[in-house]
Amino acid sequence: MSQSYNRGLIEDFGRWKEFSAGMWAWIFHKFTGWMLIGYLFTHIAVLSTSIGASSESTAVIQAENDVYTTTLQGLEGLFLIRLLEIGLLAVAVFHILNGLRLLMVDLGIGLESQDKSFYASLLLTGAITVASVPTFMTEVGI
Amino acid sequence: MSTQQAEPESQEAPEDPAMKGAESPAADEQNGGGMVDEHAEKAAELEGETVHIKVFRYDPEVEGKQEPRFDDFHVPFEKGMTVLDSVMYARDEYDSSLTFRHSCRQAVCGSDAFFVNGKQRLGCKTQISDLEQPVRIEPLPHQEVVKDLVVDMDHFYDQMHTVEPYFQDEDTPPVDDLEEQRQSQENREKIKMSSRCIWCGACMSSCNIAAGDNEYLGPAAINKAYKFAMDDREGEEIKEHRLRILEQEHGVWRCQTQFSCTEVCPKDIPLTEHIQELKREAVKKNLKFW
Amino acid sequence: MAERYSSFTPGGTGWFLQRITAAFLVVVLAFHFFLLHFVNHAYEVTFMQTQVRMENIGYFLTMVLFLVTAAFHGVNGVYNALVNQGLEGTQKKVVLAVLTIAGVGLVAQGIYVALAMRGMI
Amino acid sequence: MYEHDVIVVGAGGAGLRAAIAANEAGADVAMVTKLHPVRSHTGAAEGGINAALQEGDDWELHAYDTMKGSDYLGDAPAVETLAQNAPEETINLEHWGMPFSREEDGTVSQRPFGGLSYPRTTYAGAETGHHLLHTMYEQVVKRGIQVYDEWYVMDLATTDEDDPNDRECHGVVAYDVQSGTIEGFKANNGVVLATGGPGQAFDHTTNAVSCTGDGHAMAYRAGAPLEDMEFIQFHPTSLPSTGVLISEGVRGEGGILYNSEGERFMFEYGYANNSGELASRDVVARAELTEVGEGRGVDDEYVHLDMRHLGEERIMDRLENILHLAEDFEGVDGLVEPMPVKPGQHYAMGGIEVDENGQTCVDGLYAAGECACVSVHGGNRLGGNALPELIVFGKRAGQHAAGEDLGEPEIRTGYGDDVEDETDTELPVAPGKAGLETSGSVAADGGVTADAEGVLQRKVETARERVDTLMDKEDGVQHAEIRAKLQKAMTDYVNVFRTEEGVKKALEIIRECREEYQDVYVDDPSRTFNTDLQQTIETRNLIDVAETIALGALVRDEFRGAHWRKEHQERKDEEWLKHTLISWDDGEPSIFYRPVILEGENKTYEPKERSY
Ligand SMILES: Cc1cc2nc3c(=O)[nH]c(=O)nc-3n(C[C@H](O)[C@H](O)[C@H](O)COP(=O)(O)OP(=O)(O)OC[C@H]3O[C@@H](n4cnc5c(N)ncnc54)[C@H](O)[C@@H]3O)c2cc1C
Ligand code: HEM
Ligand code: SF4
Ligand code: F3S
Ligand code: FES
Repeated sequence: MSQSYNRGLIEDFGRWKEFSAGMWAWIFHKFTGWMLIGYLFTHIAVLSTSIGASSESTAVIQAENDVYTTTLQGLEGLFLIRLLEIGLLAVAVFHILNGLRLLMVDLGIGLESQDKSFYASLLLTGAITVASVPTFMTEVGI
Repeated sequence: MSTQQAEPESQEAPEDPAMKGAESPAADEQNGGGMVDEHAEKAAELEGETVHIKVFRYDPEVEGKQEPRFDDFHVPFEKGMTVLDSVMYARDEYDSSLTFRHSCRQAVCGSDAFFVNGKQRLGCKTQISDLEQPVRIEPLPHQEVVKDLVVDMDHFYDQMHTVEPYFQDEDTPPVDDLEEQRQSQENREKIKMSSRCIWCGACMSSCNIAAGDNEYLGPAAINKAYKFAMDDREGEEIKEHRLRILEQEHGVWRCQTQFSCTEVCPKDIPLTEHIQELKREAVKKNLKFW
Repeated sequence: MAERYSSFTPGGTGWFLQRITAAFLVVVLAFHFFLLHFVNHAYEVTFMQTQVRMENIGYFLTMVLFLVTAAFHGVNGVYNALVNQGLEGTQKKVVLAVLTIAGVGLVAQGIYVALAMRGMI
Repeated sequence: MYEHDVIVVGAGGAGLRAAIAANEAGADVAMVTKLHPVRSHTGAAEGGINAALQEGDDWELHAYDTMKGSDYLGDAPAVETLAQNAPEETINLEHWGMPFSREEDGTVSQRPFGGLSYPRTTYAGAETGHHLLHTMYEQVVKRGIQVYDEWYVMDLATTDEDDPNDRECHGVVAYDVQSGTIEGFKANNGVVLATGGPGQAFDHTTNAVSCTGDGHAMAYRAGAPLEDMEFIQFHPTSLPSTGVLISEGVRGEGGILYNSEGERFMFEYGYANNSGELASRDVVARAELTEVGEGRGVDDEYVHLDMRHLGEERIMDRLENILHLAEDFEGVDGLVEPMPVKPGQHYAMGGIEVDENGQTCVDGLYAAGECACVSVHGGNRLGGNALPELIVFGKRAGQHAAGEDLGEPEIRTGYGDDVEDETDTELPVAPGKAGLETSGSVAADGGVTADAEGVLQRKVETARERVDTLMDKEDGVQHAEIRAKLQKAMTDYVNVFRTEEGVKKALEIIRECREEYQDVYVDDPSRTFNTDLQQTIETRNLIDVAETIALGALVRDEFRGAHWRKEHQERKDEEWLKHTLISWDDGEPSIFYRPVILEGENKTYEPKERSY
């Protein structure tokens, strides 16, 4: 066959400016999904401290001095962790909302407004995240 | 498929480097008055409205075009002018080596899907006045460029052929039978949109998944299969056979509902909807066996 | 034509389970978030409270199921995504194995943790 | 070199049907086409396929309507074959899965069409041609028929005996557009030309850019005469900038034509006091051009077709696609402004002379579809009669080329004892070849007629030389210039209105184009996808074809069907119940006539006044 020209990378992310709603939704969903599974692993790791805690004495536990409680509260005391938590919430909310959107799409419901529902997911995610800031930020020092 | 850069040695290189297509576009300014050049541009603007188009150029054999570049043309505007009209004008008046496929000029042959201002569009169906200038015209992304705006369509055709794109019915009546098969109006309505595909390849080019997975059937081929699978004139068994083709690894499941195919389809075919419906059909069929 | 596909995967099982688990997760995840961030604040969580919650067999089972589905959904999601990106042959098998092990490990560890919380270990 | 039993050139409706038929007859078929099959212009047909399917209708009525529509210039054996076979062929398409529109009871729908005594136009939405084309291409894929797409056929490999009736066609010479390689395609049994219409001879046409009459020109130069070329159908409502067709449906629903003064000219100036806008295509087209000619055209070019008064609801319901067409191709919103329209070349009734089996006078050379003239349309084609022609005669040509016995044809072809020579028309310039044209004649090379392979080989070499010459030439004239000049001349002088003076003027300009073509060169130096080269070759074909149209228009001094002559305002049956034939004669076109066959199977069609 005759020669032809392959335009390589500009084909893909080089064209991000031209992506449409559905593509962004796909990218975000992927990103958030990976974040969530990553978090799940860390989450279980952190919770694993309860294995140690369960062998500690009742008194220690009641005094809230067990390794589980101290680890959790220690982490919660960190501003960075609180920030990350907000991020996690945003990620989770978006993944849930867009996940619902995808479930609708799978069922063939409201396909005409798939772009609108993507924007709605984004906005709602933003709103919920902002609204949750006070809750997440109570009792933490900077 | 060759992906390597063009090698000039294959065919005799042009002897005269001064031919229009290979040279810097400004050279043509005197005889066409259209190419990019500040003076020419201003003059043209005075004369009347012109449209500024930037066209992707590449030719494996021509010096100066082996590395892709964009050429600027200023085309006199006329009411009703389409993107295809503008490149035809540029070709006929300024540079006869400007190459692109086109034929019907009425959105039925599917030859002239280009990447215009960042979107896959049919040249003949896009009014140039609707676009922001300069209008950037490129070959379809995710397909290899043969020359200028011409891309290699073989892969697209292969995918179309993979879904057994022909009517199959074991009990098709004999040829001399003068009786047609019956089909309800509803059923004909159901497959109506899917039957409008003109094989332009815009959808396939717009799909990121198809770009990443060369074996993915792609929206057009899946839609083609939809047309048959949903046609009641084909028997249940054949429908199952079709679903088996579609539910292969590189079939419907590959679709990540990005919707760009649906957005660019010049025939307004609800491609994503069709793909999703087939996914559900396939799941239903598989659930039956559980 | 159809023969060009070498590996026949029973179509759509992965896809379908991803949706089913997602539908389940919406409910449980919302519940989980609500309970541990809004009703009880995360910074106030103590082992004792956790123990108390876990003592409730319904809650315990829900959490285990939550873990299993989430792990499956997450791992399966990652696998599907990689396959969609054109993962093939041995690579694909290796990834599947690694992900399965990770997933099973996660669930096993999780259940172990849950049992510990319930004071059963 | 490639070798097959049957080579089909062109993959529109006619070509696809021929290939399927030849394949079913057991031949090894290949299609060679300059466009991928689904890009063929058959896809543009909207209206439908005429076939007498319903109870109460029958093929004889269809034949009668067709004969009347042809203004008694159709050959009865062909017309009757069309009418008899159309039902079976149409149903056959349905069996292949073509998505026809349906009635309540699930049977295929049919609608009324101009000139038909019964609603027998079988349709699939407003895109019948698209479905027909795709359905047949699907069958080609199913049968695994070899398709060489984007191969441009340049020439036929025909032997060169003096008498075309003795010649034989052994294949074609084609070049691969993508790579530029030129190759021979040997046909052991036959070559079927199905290259479509020559609409690009005019500058305003509903035809595709690819409709350049290549088949006409190749067959013509190989010795097969072109028949009735003067009969060109013009459609009164096409969009001015692109030629996109605005269906007759708009006027059918009540759309009105206005001139620049806002007058409803069809009535105002008495072009058609009874039917107004709904008068027949040729009448309306002439009225529009008269308006423009007398200074009442909009922008001196077109008239307005207004449907706004029908109301949005009715328009959306019945004419929605028209809104899209006007918007997409002309940038006009039919709901708020009138649509500009003007007559556009639409269809060529004439073509390569063939018999009912699709065969030309050259042995092994067949033609089918719009490029052929079996003569079913005569002086005027009825809407919906072209598509059945494709499938009925496409199939026959394919079968015959594959060696099936279809019986002796009743229609005769080529120069013979039943023709009458043209003797009295004076030509302004000598038509035919200009300058040092390679006639491709063996005698000229001093050789002898060789075997099939030899003939093919020689033709391949001639083609390669020709391309090299065009490519090597450094400067001169470009095809676009010549083509534009030719198209303009045809539209100015051989359009809807034809005067003796005008047509002669056209012949002179065509002559000039020929001379200029001697100096043509291809600017694009690349062998890869060189459309410049392809169009340069096409332009040559257009010149030959345009010339036959003008010659036919000049000699036929009567008004019949679509052919209108200012000086001759009536149909002259005593003199003109005959076909115009023009043959190339090695570069010196000669004109002769063959009588029309009006005797059908059971009856003779008596010419009557054509009124509806
Ligand atoms: C807008 C429009 C609407 C119409 N509506 C109707 C209708 O409703 N009903 C009806 O009956 N008729 C209709 N017609 C007429 C009818 O559609 C055409 O006459 C018919 O489709 C022609 O088909 P074809 O197979 O002869 O040629 P085409 O479909 O034009 O195919 C020509 C083929 O030849 C190939 N080819 C040409 N030159 C070469 C070459 N040099 N080398 C290799 N290949 C070559 C091309 O690639 C193409 O595949 C309409 C026509 C138009 C333009
Ligand atoms: C709460 C409700 C949730 C919903 C509705 C949901 C929905 C979905 C859906 C529909 C998909 C499939 C996307 C596709 O195939 O196109 C998906 C993918 C995914 N989900 Fe979830 N999900 C949820 C929770 C989670 C959780 C808790 C995790 C983490 C453990 C997670 C991790 C993932 C991952 C990793 C993917 C794959 C992403 C990719 O395509 O790369 N999801 N989700
Ligand atoms: S589905 Fe639409 S975009 Fe895709 S090839 Fe067909 S017509 Fe073109
Ligand atoms: S763009 Fe691609 S991902 Fe699916 S919805 Fe269309 S095929
Ligand atoms: S030229 Fe045919 S689709 Fe645009």
